[in-house]
Amino acid sequence: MAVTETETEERVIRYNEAFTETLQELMREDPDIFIAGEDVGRYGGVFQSFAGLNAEFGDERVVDTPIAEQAIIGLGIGAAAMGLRPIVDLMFMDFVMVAMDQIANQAAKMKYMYGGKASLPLTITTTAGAGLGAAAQHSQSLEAWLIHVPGLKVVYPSNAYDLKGLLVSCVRDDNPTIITLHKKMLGSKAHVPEGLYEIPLGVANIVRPGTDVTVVAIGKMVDEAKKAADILSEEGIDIEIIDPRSLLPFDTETVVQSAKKTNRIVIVHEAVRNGGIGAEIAAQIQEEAFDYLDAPIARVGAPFSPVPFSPALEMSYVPSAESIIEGVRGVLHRIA
Amino acid sequence: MAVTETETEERVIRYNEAFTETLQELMREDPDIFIAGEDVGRYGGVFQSFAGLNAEFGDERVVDTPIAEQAIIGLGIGAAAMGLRPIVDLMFMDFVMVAMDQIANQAAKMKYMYGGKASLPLTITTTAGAGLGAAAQHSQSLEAWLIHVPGLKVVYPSNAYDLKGLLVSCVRDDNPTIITLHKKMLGSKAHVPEGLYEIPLGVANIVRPGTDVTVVAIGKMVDEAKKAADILSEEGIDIEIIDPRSLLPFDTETVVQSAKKTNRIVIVHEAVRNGGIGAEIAAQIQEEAFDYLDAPIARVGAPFSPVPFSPALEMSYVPSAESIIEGVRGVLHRIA
Amino acid sequence: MATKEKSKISKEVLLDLHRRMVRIRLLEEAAGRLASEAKIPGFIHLYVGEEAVAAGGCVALTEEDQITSTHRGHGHLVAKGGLFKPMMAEFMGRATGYCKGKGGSMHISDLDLGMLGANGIVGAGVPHAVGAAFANKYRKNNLVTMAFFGDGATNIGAFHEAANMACALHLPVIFMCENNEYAEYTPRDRVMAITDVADRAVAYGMPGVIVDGMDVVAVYEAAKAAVERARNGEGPSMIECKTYRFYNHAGVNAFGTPYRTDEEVREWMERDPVKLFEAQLELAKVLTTEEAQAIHNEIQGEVDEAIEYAEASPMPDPLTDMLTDVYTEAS
Amino acid sequence: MATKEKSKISKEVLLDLHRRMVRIRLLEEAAGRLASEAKIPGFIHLYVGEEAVAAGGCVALTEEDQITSTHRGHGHLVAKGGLFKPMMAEFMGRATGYCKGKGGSMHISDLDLGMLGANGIVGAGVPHAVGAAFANKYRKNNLVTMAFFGDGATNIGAFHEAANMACALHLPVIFMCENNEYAEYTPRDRVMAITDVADRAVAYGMPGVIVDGMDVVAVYEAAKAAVERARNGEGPSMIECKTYRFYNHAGVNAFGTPYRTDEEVREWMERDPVKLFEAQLELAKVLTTEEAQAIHNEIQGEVDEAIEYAEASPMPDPLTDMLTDVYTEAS
Ligand SMILES: Cc1ncc(C[n+]2csc(CCOP(=O)(O)OP(=O)(O)O)c2C)c(N)n1
Ligand SMILES: Cc1ncc(C[n+]2csc(CCOP(=O)(O)OP(=O)(O)O)c2C)c(N)n1
Ligand SMILES: [Mg+2]
Ligand SMILES: [Mg+2]
Repeated sequence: MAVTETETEERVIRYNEAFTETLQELMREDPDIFIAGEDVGRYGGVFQSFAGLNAEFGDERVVDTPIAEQAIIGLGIGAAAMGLRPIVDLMFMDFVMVAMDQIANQAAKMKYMYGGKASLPLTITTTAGAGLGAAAQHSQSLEAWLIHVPGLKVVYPSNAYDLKGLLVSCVRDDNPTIITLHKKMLGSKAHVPEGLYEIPLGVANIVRPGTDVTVVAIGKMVDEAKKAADILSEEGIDIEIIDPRSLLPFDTETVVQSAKKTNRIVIVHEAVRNGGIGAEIAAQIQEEAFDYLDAPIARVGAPFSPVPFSPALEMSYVPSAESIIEGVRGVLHRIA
Repeated sequence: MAVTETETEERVIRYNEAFTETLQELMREDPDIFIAGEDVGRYGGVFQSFAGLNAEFGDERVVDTPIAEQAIIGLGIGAAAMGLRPIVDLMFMDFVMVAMDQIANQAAKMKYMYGGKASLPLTITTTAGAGLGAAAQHSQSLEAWLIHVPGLKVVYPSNAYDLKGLLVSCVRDDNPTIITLHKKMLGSKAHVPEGLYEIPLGVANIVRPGTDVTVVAIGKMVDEAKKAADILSEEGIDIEIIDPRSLLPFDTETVVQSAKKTNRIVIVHEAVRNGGIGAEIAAQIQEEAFDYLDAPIARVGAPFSPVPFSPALEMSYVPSAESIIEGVRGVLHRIA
Repeated sequence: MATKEKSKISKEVLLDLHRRMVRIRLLEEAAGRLASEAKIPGFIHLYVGEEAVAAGGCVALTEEDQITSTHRGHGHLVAKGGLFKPMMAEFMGRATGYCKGKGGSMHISDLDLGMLGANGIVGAGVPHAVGAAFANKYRKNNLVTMAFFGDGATNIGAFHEAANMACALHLPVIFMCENNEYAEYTPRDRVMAITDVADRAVAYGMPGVIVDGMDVVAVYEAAKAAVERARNGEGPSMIECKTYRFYNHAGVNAFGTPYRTDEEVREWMERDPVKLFEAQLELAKVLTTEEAQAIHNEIQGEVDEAIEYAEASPMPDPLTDMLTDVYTEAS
Repeated sequence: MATKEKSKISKEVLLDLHRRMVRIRLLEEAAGRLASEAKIPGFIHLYVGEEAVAAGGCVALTEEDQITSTHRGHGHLVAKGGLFKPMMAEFMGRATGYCKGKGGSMHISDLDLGMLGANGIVGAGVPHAVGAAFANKYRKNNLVTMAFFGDGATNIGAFHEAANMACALHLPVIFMCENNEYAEYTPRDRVMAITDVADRAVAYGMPGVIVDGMDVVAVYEAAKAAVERARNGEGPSMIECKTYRFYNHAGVNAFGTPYRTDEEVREWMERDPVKLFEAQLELAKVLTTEEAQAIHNEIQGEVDEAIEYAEASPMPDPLTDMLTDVYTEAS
């Protein structure tokens, strides 16, 4: 509020802190917002992402729940239907599986099934991603499932600044939204202004403009794409990086414009490649920019196995700057 | 067994009967097979797909369960891990959502997580599809979720003959398989031989050879594609129809060969288009047959809403011969 | 059975209980008929035989209190004040229906009446009741939420999670079990090793009572006590109503089904909650046979009007209606 | 507390109980140390403090009986006969581990020992126990299955569905609850309105007993009775073991955590199940302090060997190992 421009610009905080601060600022502003989830209350969350909120807002507004993901989402649905603005937490994105019915059969469909009467200003927060040796059931990225569900909005911030703006938009949205944090990015830092600001859902970010190849990267893969771009720029290859930020709604327009400019596309996500969101993005690009493509759209994703535990396997399981570079080289020097 | 060729060829039975008969024949052959699910025992299943099995094989082998889809799949997992060959039923595919954890975090991943020791010869049977006025929670097609899960096999027969051969392969497979019946096809008839035969998983069927446009159609959409092909053939447009039959593993080879021949592709499925399996198929085709494509790959699927109840809406919600024809015309007369 | 206590209940409430039951009964009989004639598409799960539960439960609530429902939801909506016209129109998939034809029988609802939706997924509505109750407690508005669900639903995870959460958070919820002894075509004793669903209450730390679900006064009184408890901040309760659906799981066949005997059906029909209550009301001189008949006639007239209304109503239009109501647009 | 009954138990069994507990303890202490030194990657949930539950439970089983486990599964596997070398190798992500390095601590298992897998999803293993028990009954092999799970797990749907199904199908399962009063960082009383998990047994129609989970003999005897019941075709039982994890939810901090007091931790540590039992054994003249020490030394030697083995073991190779074990190939 009384923050000067200089102060604001200097402020660099962690992704995780941006999350906590945003929740705090939102809750101070809107008494209808409450948070519920496992360990989010007194303890502040397993990643301390909710630290201090229970102390400030009390047990009523920052609620510890039983291990009961169906009831956690259902709690959010019922409360949202009554006009509150719940934020409910699924500790790990892998746990959407125990709550899928409440997410996709209930929250997402209610408005439609009930003829428009049920507006659900519900935000689901969760964490995705591999790289922590957390193995097959605590490392997944499941956004592809969620974008197949009409009624949901799906958001995946790639840095602390976006996280704040997107989280604000999610919480203020009158639809069920899911915002996914990447577990390995919790400590990553960025400039984040104090005070609330919105980044609209459905607007992609051109992270790095370029002319030779478009890399559409999601979540933590944006950082890997940047690394790849730096390395490739030394070879004179100029990468354009697009971060969709919101996966549903998806900013097809921005991606297609880029495709028409660079004519070569690599899509990268952490999820298993087969059936991943890259497929939908690729299908859309070839629909809209068919004549502009000089090479098949390449998709970089995880191989077709569960996430392995051993770091020796996990390290090459998760897509990286190297695999992106490989993808870029593929679309540049294709053998027809 | 003692059936002569003539008898066999003459025998035409319903899709649903083919299902029941196959189960019966399999159970007579292999005492390790049992069936469990809601209403599948004494009553014979809500669609009578299990009719007579409980009477023949008893309560021990055709088991009525509580309404408890997580425990139903889990029952299958535990029993399969002990070497039995369970067939467990999820009455409606929409209910995968209440059992997603057991399907995708447990059954699919166990072998990998446990270093190869857990083989799970588990078959999940279910029914998908709209067109019965069953509304948003009893009409979905969710195969796109399942093909994103390493460790599963996903099968969707489009006629009674394939149903039998594919079901036999599923039950005899040592991996978790999911076979989806289409509710609106239960009464559709085809020639089905008595006795067990296998259709290998991962081998597509060229339902109708053609030269102008390839239509990749799934489940009930195969019939719609045939209707479309008949209409279009009167205009001299020659459609090749490919039924993948098994969605995971997917027979990319056959589809790509066809694409190289016809150069124009329409993919049709009943599920919501965005994030549907059509995206994966399209992405694969453009990866493998980029230079052969004369038009963007078209995808025909449901619009981005839950399945509406009113027949007035549902009728145009579900893709049909008309929407396939529209898709075909689109790839034939594209405006670049 | 409850004749004695009835003296304590005002005539107004007794007549209200009666009227709500008759409203359910006559709407349901009509809906069943129309479904048999294929004028109502899709699946239809009738509430006939169970009227005392919805009526007894909802009369114990205020208009502002909320309920959640099941696949068998018509009775709940009627009991909560649902109007026949938009209900019938919804059953028939018309644009004038409560859900604009998008939901149908299985998703019938009116949020404005505090009826938070019928639900096609067994048990899935129960967590929503917990959420609504949370909102009530959060807002200190002194309202309560009643979750209706079947015996079969108590076997599924969502019910369990919701019941435990409600107790852990000490929320104003009433868990109202309609134990009709069957889940679809499977009798309770094949899928549960206990006889009384009310035994499950102890697992969560709430009181559980059993009432005769064919006796609307018994249901009402148990509900009233539980509602009071909830309003007083004493937390959730469970009420098991022993009841029976006269017709098949779906549709209107009562007899000749393979999974229950006609004899059993007939025995339960002898305890028809509407007839039982009318006999009691007559005995107590609250309502004469003629008066009762007049009420039936009046309501039947309303039902007939609703059918006319629904049949004259337009279907939704795929071009304009398919993709609306998927999202709430920013205002 | 169980000193009196101990006379009934053979010396062999007493020593077996002791040895299994010590094996768990020493392996866990080593695993904790290695995790602190970052030699074990990922999350590690130690079983220290709860040894009596796994040991008491598994000694009541035969080698062929099965168990299912949780995220806190090391103790269960050790108790079921797990070998240190492939366990330690697995913790360290080596190709020689029980899961070839693909599962790690959270998915440690050996199906050949009837240990059907540790599980990263709370409650998800319980239905598998029901499935294994179904197979036992199906095959009439007279084997039983024991499901271990935490207090927190009893709040999730999968547990409920499995418990009800086991009772409905009358299967030979023992539900073994490790009530350590916390689920991660949240105490039981914030998420459950009941004190004793055993109260949940009545909801399913099975007996539920409470035992001192720090007293291995008490656990063993309750388990033995339940196992006998199950083998006799009398169906499932639930045993609630009141226990405590000495360390943090994950990792090795015992003290200085914000969600429980050091005093509470110390009080429980005074009831260390290994020390308690060793004192009892000495009193009963079954084992002298020196003999106990010798056992510790011997087992510690085995642990050290396992660490050496694991550290010398190769990592799995992404090129050859990543995509194997996803599917079973047709033979
Ligand atoms: C999760 C789920 N599983 C199964 C079904 C199919 N189904 C619909 S109603 C029903 C029976 C419900 O029984 P109960 O809860 O006792 O209610 P009742 O029909 O007797 O009123 C079943 C199994 C469903 N809709 N949802
Ligand atoms: C479905 C699911 N929800 C949440 C978690 C995160 N989690 C892991 S362990 C745990 C606590 C389990 O408590 P309890 O069952 O009592 O076992 P304990 O850790 O005390 O042994 C939680 C919440 C999970 N793994 N799975
Ligand atoms: Mg019932
Ligand atoms: Mg615990």
